[in-house]
Amino acid sequence: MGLGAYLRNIKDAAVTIAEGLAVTASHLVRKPYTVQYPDRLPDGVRVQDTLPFRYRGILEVDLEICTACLACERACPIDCIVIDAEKDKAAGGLVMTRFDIDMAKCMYCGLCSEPCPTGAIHHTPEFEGADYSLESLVRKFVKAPVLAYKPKKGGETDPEIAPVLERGMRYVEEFAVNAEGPSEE
Amino acid sequence: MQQLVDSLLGPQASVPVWVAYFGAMLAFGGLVVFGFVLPIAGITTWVERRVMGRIQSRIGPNRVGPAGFLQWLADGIKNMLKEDIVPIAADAPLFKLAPYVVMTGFIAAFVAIPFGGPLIIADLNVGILYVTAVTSLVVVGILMAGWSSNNKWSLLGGIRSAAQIVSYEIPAGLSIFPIVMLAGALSMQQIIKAQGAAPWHWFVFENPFTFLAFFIFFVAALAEGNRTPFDLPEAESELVMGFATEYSGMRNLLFFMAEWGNLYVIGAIVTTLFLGGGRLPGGLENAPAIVSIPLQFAVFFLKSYFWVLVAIWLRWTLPRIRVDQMMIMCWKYLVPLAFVNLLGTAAWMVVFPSGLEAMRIALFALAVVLGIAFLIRVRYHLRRAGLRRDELSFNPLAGARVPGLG
Amino acid sequence: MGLAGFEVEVQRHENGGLATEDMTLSMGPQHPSTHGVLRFVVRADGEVMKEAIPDIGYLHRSIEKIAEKVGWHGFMPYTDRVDYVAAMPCNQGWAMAGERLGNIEVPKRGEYCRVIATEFSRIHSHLLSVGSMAMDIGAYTPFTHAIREREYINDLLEELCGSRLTFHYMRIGGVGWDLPPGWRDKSLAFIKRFEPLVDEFNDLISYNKIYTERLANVAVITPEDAVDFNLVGPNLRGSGIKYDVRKDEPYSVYPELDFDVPVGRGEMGAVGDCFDRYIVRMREMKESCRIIRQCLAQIPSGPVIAKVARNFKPPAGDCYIRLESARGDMGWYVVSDGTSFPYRCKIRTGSFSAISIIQKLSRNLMIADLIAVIASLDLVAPEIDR
Amino acid sequence: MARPERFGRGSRLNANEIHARLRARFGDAIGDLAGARRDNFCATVAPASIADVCRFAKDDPELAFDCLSNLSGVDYPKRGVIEIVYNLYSYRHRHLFALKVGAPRDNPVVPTVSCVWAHADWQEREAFDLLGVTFTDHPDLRRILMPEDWPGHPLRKDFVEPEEYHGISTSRESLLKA
Repeated sequence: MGLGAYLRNIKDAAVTIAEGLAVTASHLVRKPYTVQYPDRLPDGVRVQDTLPFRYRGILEVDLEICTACLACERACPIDCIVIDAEKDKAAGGLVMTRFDIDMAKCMYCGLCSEPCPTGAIHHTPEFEGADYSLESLVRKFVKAPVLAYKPKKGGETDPEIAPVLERGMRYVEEFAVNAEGPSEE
Repeated sequence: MQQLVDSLLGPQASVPVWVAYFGAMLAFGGLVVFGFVLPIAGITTWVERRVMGRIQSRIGPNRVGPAGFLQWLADGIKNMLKEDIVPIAADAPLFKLAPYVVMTGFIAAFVAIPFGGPLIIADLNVGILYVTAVTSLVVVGILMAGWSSNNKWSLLGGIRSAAQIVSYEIPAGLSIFPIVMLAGALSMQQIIKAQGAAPWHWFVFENPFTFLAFFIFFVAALAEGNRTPFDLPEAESELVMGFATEYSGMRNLLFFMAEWGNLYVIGAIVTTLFLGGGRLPGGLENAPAIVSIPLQFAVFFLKSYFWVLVAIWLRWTLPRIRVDQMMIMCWKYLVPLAFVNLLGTAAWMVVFPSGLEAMRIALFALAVVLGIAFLIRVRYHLRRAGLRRDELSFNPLAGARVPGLG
Repeated sequence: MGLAGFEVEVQRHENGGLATEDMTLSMGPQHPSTHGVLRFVVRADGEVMKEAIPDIGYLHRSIEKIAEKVGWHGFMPYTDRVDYVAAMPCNQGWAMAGERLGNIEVPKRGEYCRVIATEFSRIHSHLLSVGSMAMDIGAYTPFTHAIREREYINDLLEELCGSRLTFHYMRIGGVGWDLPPGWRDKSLAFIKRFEPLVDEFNDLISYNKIYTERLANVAVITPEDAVDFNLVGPNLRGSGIKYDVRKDEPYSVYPELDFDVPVGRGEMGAVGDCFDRYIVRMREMKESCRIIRQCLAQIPSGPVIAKVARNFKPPAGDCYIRLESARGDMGWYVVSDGTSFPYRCKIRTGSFSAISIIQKLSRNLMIADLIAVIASLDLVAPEIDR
Repeated sequence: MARPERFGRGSRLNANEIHARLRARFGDAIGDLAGARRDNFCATVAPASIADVCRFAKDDPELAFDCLSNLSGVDYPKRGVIEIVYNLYSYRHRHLFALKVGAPRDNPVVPTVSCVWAHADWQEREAFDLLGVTFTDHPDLRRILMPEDWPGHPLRKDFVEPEEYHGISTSRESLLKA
């Protein structure tokens, strides 16, 4: 190694180190970027509220508008949804006796909410699902046997169901893979 | 110390003078260790984490106490309560002893380190020699820790540390010599007295060789303190945690206390040797002790702590060098240059027996120019990043921006 | 020699030096810089390695077996997990395989959406790679800077497809969702902000003398070796071979886009050293920004997905799909037997071929260099084991 | 240094030309050309001659398949064979071709090609591990992904997952049982 290379090495080291120091020094006057989840957010802000509409959080089912078509159960690649529904003449349609989702198994892929015709099964922006046992992560939506929803011609009129359905359809529109999207065979 | 005791006792003392000296030393020693060294090591951890957080666009500890200031106490308490695990295959006596040896090496240095003005535990006439000697004790402790852990990663860390500290003693020592020659003394207080209060009367600007010696000494001191870019003995990404891999709880903490405490030692030595210690301008030094001593302490402390901050800043900027490059850097770069400095200073002293005032001022001006050039570069980086006004803050404790994109 | 009872038998090498005993180090599966769960059995003489033998399989989740059980659409979320650092290209590989076998034409807008998402994914994978490389070399700050920018990309992709890491964005026939309103401007704003930060990153670490010294001339891979071991992507280009599947075997809408393929030029040492592989990634991020800009400007309107049966049954046959993932040429060998389940899916990933070269490279490197090599090859453990 | 003529754009052969060239050299050991698209043109090769064919495909200047892009095994219980698929790629000429070897399922033995391409080493280990194909003369034929003592080869279609592995249950009861 000649003297030139020797001195150049020293110069390079000094200059590049000073350059790095200048970059870090410039960060000393930049504000931190940390979001102090969960307890030091600006007033009135929950992280859940800042999440986009498409966020795939914990699954939720609106039983009022569930048609018990079982499309979600079939679409789930890991079989974490189980629905029991049977025809009941007396009640006048399908009666669901069970709608369980194993959130411990769910991988939040969204394949179940895509085929849902009414947006009954949907992802919420909720993500804080920690619990003390695996069993408690199974979400059971049917408390008592419930009649499946039947779409009415000319739109929904029941004031209790209409807003839920409206939300559901908005969800369907957003999540519908496409206007002419995948269809049944 | 003796001066201080003398001035307090006055001429007619009722107790034998050595008893007074001894008592004062013990009291001052205890005060220094428990009132200064341990808190400074702890607070430095907080400072380091805040500075590093800011450099990394994070906040750093901000939960315990105001702005997280008491984090170091919380960490200390946590570590004391943690289980002290000794691996079954470890050499238990050595394993347990090692952190104390490291701690001893670092605390003993404070005996001869001045705190500004007459404040010093013992103004040994071999002061600087004593400091370099006792700080080498650290390597024994680290080697003990590395060997006794019975873990190959620890052993590699210990061996690296031994090679590193022993090698870097040489450029560090050689860079101290020019100062000793200029001051004509080894005593810390005498070295400070040989310098003036004005920056261009500090030894760092005495001549071009001491200017260079200052950088060599600082680099070598960082290496001896196992700081990045020389943190090879711990080298987290390579050796897991090096010599401290198997340690837990308080023993682990002692190693780190020594590391952070050592930072202050480095700063204090640099200040003493090169930066005029706690010298005050004009008549302030002859002011009453109640005024001058706190002032001198403050000046000395600020100067020292500035270098602690620089070491922290360097650590969070630079990557780590490899073990063979560390040796190359020491033996091929620092040692020859340190020899050049030694001879150059000697020659300078022969040619200009009382120094060259023009050169002092020129070197000081050079340092100022370099500093300004650096600040311009910082501004360039800020501009290029295209930040908005609300993304900048000069408040060192600034909180985070509002979450969300944009 | 010496005192009685203390005779020391000094063994000597043929070359006259002291004989020493090799030390066997087990590096991993839990080690700070093995990027996931990898293990290397290192035979070392002090700090110098004789050999490092990779031991993989700790993250084997039998994804190829799962493919045979879950159906064509149902496997898509699993492809996210093949390489969770850059999941979009994996999505795309599976979607392309299904389309090739089922003869499905993807709408133009869908292809553009795919390219945008994939390029964002590439940037975000490269950011992690260069950041963690800096961290492995001992500089922690660049890592957090890289992660900070990566979070912004995560935010963008989250808005696009609802997830930050396991995207499940693409479907056989197109993509799941169109670009959300306002997303285009946010992406452009991000790119505008991001490009100077790449330069800042270079100033902070890439050309730092310590860093270049650590990487230059370390683990030089010759172009012949690179091809022989089937290195792909930035690792191949780092060795000086200008080959990019996007350019040389064009797929999707890449022929319509204008971008360069950076190659290693041996700036700091020999061509094919760790530094070349690193700097190729830095430059690729800027090229990806260019691609995204063009895509956002050119994207046509129209549907984003073709009509695909929910119970998709491609005709029997096989295909071998190659696409440029963040870690390079990713090969999907997929066999269909005409049923609604794939018959066989073999995924040939970049990291799998990259890790096999380590045994050859490791001779006479130092332990600290092994870390640099692992980082420079951008090994991602889940992708190796699948 | 990268030599452009070594890895640049050479003259790309089409599948017929590649097949004809292999046929001319090896005759009946090469089966008929199959496949319809660039990505699945293939020819079957007699198991015994695969190493020679690969050696030729790599060394022949016109073919110059310098890279083994992929090696996969597919189990066909109905046909009673395990098919090994070699996807070859040439960086020099930028052409792609696949060779297929059918090994009998009950005793799948195929000569190794790891002496031709270094990449084949690990790919063959994987095929050995997951499908139980033995590659003769392989330098280091060990399991690569599964544990050394794992029973069976998981990618075979008739593989049954053991209930337990070293006392650890391999499955978890579904939380959704009725």
